[in-house]
Amino acid sequence: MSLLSVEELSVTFTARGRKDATAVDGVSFAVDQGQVVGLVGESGCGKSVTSLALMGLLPRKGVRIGGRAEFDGQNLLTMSERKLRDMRGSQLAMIFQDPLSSLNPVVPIGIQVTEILERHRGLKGEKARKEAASLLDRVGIPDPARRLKEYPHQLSGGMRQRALIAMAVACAPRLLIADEPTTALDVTIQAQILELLKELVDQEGTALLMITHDLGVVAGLCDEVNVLYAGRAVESAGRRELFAHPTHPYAHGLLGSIPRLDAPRGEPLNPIRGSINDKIAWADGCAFAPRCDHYTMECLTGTPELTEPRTAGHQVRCVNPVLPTAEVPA
Amino acid sequence: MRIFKSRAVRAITTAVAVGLIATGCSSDRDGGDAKGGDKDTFVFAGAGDPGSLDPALASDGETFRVTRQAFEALLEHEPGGSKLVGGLAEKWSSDEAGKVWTFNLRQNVKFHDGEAFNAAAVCANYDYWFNWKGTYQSSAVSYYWQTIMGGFAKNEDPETPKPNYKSCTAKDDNTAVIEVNEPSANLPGGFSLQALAIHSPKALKEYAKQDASAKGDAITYPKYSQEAGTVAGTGPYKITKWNKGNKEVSLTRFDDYWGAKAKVKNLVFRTISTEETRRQALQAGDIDGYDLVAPADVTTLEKEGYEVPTRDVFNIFYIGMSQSANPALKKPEVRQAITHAIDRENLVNTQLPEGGKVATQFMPDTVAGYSDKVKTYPFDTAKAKDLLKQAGEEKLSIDFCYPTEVTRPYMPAPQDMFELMKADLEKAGITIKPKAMKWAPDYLDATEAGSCALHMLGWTGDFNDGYNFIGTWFAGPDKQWGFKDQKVFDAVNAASKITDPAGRTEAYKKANEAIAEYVPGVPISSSPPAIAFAKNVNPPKVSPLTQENFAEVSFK
Amino acid sequence: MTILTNKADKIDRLAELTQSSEAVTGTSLWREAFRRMRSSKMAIIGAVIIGAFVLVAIIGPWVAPHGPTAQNWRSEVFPNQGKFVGMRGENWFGLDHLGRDMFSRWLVGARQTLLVGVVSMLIGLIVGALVGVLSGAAATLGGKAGQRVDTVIMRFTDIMLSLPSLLLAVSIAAVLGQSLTTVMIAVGVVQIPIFARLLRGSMLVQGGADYVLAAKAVGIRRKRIVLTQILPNSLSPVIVQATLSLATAIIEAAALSYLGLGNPDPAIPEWGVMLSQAQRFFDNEPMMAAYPAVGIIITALGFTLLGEAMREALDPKLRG
Amino acid sequence: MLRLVVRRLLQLIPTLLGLSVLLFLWLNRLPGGPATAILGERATEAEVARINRALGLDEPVHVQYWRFLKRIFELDLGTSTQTGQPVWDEFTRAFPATVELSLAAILIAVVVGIPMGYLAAKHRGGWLDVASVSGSLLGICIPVFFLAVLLRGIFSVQLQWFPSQGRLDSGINATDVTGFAVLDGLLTGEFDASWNAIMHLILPAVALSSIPLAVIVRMTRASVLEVLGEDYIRTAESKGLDKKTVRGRHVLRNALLPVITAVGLLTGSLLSGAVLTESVFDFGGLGSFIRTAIDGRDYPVLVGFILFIAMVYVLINLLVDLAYSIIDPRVRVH
Repeated sequence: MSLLSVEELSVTFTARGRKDATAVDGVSFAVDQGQVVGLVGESGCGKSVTSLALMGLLPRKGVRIGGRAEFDGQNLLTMSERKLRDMRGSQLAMIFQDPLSSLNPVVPIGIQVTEILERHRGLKGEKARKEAASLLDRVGIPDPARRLKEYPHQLSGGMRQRALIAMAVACAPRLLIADEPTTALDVTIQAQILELLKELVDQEGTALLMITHDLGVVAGLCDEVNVLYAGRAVESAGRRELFAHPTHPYAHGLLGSIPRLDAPRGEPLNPIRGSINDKIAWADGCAFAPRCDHYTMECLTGTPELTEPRTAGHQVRCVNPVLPTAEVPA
Repeated sequence: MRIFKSRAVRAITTAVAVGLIATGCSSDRDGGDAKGGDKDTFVFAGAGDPGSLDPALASDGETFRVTRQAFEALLEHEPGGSKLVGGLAEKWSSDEAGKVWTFNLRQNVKFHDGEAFNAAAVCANYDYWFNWKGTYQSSAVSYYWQTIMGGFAKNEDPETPKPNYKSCTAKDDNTAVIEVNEPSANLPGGFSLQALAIHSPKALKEYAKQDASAKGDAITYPKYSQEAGTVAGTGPYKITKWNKGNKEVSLTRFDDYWGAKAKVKNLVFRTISTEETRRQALQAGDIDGYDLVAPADVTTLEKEGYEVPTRDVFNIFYIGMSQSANPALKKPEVRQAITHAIDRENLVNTQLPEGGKVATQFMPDTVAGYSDKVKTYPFDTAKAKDLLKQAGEEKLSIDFCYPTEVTRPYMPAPQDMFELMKADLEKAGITIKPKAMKWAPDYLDATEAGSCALHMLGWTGDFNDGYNFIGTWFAGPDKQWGFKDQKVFDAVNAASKITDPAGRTEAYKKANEAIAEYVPGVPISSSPPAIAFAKNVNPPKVSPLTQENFAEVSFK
Repeated sequence: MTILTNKADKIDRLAELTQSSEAVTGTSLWREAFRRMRSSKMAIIGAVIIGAFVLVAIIGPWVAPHGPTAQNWRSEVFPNQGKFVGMRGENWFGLDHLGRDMFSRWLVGARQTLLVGVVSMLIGLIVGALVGVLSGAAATLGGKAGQRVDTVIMRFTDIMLSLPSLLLAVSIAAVLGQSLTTVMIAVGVVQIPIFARLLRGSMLVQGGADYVLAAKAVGIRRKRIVLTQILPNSLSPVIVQATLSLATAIIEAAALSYLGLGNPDPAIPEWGVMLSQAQRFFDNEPMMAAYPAVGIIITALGFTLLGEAMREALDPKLRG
Repeated sequence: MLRLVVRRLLQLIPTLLGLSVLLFLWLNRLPGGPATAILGERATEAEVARINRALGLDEPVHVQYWRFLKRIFELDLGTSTQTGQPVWDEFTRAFPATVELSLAAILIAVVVGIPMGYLAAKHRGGWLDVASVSGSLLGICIPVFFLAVLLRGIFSVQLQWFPSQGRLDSGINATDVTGFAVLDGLLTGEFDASWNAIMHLILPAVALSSIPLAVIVRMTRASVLEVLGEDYIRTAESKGLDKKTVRGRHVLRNALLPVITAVGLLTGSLLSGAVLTESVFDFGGLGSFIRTAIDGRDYPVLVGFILFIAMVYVLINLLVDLAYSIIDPRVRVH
């Protein structure tokens, strides 16, 4: 069975004086040992919330969480605060989007690394410092001994992200969640960081849950891909399968909206019209319908089921998926 | 709340709690009524800091209260009375003209610094003062000398009055003769003033070395007058320390005192400026007594079992009228109307401490020269209205100044009294424009300058002589009153010239009647300033001149 | 197949569905703030208190059963013997130390107190705002010279701030002589530097904001930028401060009366004056002090609570 | 850092100059005059005139100002017209009292306020929050003089736990070394004196702390709330650190930065004299001293005092900045 299997995860924010807002609305996916799984979708589709829910980092108050998230047999969602603290950082670790704001500005890098070693591996003093140095070295930070003493604002963006990664992998976690780890960085740095992540995964056999809106990242890294829309997986398949045959109109649209060199000159990009805000509740039908080119009345009758219209393991949540016939460009 | 901060919080709270309990007990031990008879320090609170340890440089009661315990004058007032008795002089006499005063001095009297007291010492003092120079000649420094003895050997300022002091000679060791140029109403009373108390000649030599300078932009009092050590008198206590930081002067018993030794070893005068604080300090057991008790507190304290002896009245509280400030006041009817309009009975009944009396003239009935035959102006609003009509002043509108942030022995609650009188006057159809001012200097400036049509002031006597009261106001034209009435002036001055006491008293009665006839202002009341002591204290004989002798104090 | 049929009702259906699932669109700062304040305990308590206070202040003098200055019962109270008259049918709050009806005085006093609070707040607000805008504008748009102007002004507000407010007030009272106006001015002046600094501060923040840069870029005249762009956006903290100042003003006024610098005509009741007078008789008749004291405390609390609630509601950092 | 200090000290000069002018003009507007303050109740026209001459108050304003300025540079603050003592002596006598009182008050405010603020933020919107916030606000809303009198009525008159006024009991004989009653006791080994002084401090300090307390509670609360929302807290949590570390190292260390600044400035404002508290408790510090100075038009004292305050204020600000640059690495660099 898989390392992490998420079933019908749903997260609803119930703020005082506000309408309940459902951010995640029944997401299901699974991650295996050493596997890289991507959660893809535009901002606001609920991918980040999903990751926070898994880490148990959502506020206790004003949030309703439903469904299950089995991490080798234990449900993370119902786990006790204390147990969760023990798991975090040692079993599952996370890398965040903005490296600057994610580092404590008034605490030297060194301490921010060693504190986690101290917490989970009981390393103290000189030992911890050595280990921290070697960690920084491992994530490719030159002259680690000196960096340990420095403060976040003294590091470059790439360095900071590397430092964060170092902290994340400090205790060789079994699952690593990366939430848009490269969005805040320059393209060149992005590549390096992705490279780093890949090699960590390969060496340690760590499972990686990669959360991104950037299909490029997905293409470069992921084995399995789940496309999220309005808090639900609308399509999930292997990387090649998905890129070859995007079947849900949304996924299809996403891929269609990336510029490609191999496309014939002058062919216009065809972006998805509208924004994620004009959606309908899944309960009423397909949330994507308002933006969909080929929706029908059927789309508006209740939540569409996941089906496998093409190949086994390639799941699509759509009543009239984009099938080869429709696929051929005119 | 398992978090460490809250643990810290709990730690602190417990600490505080412990502290509280600790003090709870300790204050039971050394605080309040629990103090045993073995207590050897008596703490008395006044309303203001003393200005100097040398009474000769002072003119205020707070200073004299302190120095009086350490310095004695040739004459004193009888304990608890206003009758003149022997002080350092056992007997005294003057010639017919009242120019030559002979003093038979007390024997075996020692100064705090071991020096012997004798006629030479007395003259040393008088000559020292007479030869004051420079800043010492400012009336701020030598007010009382100038009032009693006039100017100095060499007056440096034309404004300074011409000297009345002539000489002091030591006939023999125990006989001092002081001669003056002119007879004065201020004698012999003046000889009893603290300002003219006798210092040790040795100390005087020290004084002479130092100078009161006007460098910088104010008078700097000489060092000796600002710290204990140099000053030395003959009193039952000697001044040991003036802790300005803690606002207190400490005195200890002078064991070689010629008279009855002080009962309590240490005496401390502490400054507590507000009434409330003084009262609460007494109730909290921090002090053993205080002066200027708010009338409202008198009964409270009595109920709670504190010692609140009543003084005899020796002051006068009056409404001053500055005729220069409002011409309407030049009309006698208006002045009479105002007098009739004010309900003095009510004022006395509701505002003044028990023992307060409605005043009919500008001196209390305890002073020789008080007349029962003066014209009176009873409370009568209707009459007031008529008088105003006669004067054609129905629409009279007039300024009424009153001081804030102050209580004086003769007016415990100026603002309240003002409000009551305002209401009275308005009933009589007079429009009152209230003017509140800080006591010093604003209010005093305004009233002295005669810019307040109506104002409240008063006077506490220095010694038992009518001139000390009416002389201060009606001996001649005065800005404060802004009127010239020879009949009044003559009556007052005539009295002051008479040397034989009986005759003088009669003359003062006449003067009072003349004044009452003219109605320069409204004498309101005479009231005893209340003084209070802790339950475990045997208070001293309280004095109408507020000249308590704390050597009499003891703990029960 | 059916794709092209009955397009119309497809659209309608779609429309209504999209309606039903309401999307959170950005509401304006103030409406947002107001929405959050409705759900804040502090704001509600504050608003209620202030409402009540203002009501009393307005109708008080009309409903007062007796003249606030009439010493109708002066022969019944004996301050010199500590004998006072407490609550009774005729005088709900009892009598004061001069035999006047406390209840009537309290009612009338409310208006006086409100008057003092509002006027002095306005003085501080208006003058402070002028100074603040001046130096704020100078700093944001004045270039080098402007910066210098700004520094000078701020130095002086610094100094004013550094002086203990009461000392300032007391000295002003000393200069102008005692009157109700003096009290207001004294209390108001103390507020000036606060408002000035505040407005300038938020103007500087706004001055750096993108939309201002944009406005500069497209060459809108400076005056207009300040008036139409920066100022309106800088006001919210000032409004908050104004609310809070009302509280401080009322308290400071009371303090002044305690120091004997209050309204010289104590006959006109004002809570501060009433309190400082009654305090002398605290042991004999505590209630006499209690009424004005409670009045002051509750009112001040009301304004403070509301102000704090506003501040929080308006603070973007503290949202959610 | 040294350059910062120097620059600030240089800034002090123009400030004080400008201030001195303002001051001088302001003081000249004050009614009454020092003469009456010196001469007292019975001063006559002539004498007033004479004193004014003596004090050069009859000379043209600019001459007076120049003299006044010269003296300031000679650090001669003149003589108090009320006590007839050098203003400097008066200050050195009063200031320690105020320092003791202010520090005590700030201490209370910090020790109580920061935990309160933190808890309030932790349980935002909960009863604890509402309680501590409105509680601290109530603190501001009670007129200090009233609070002070209440405290004294209860704790010293009724319960007799604390002395009702002053800095030391009269019975106590304490040798004066530094002027700081508590410190002196410790130095001279007269611990009873220290204890006594502390007891005298508590009530006024509590009364005085009411406002700083409120400020600190609210600041702490606000800034903790802000920090709790920061990404790095999420990071810390994601590392599974135990609550203690998260709170101490990550939340508080950041949240307290602004609070520390506030504490500094609050201390400054307290040092400039707690007029009300001190006059209620007759504490004999700058506050009550300056109040009497104002009533008595004690020009030299007022001038000296205000210049003094301005200096204290600037210095405090400087200290705060320095402290800040030490605790916040981001500031340290430039």
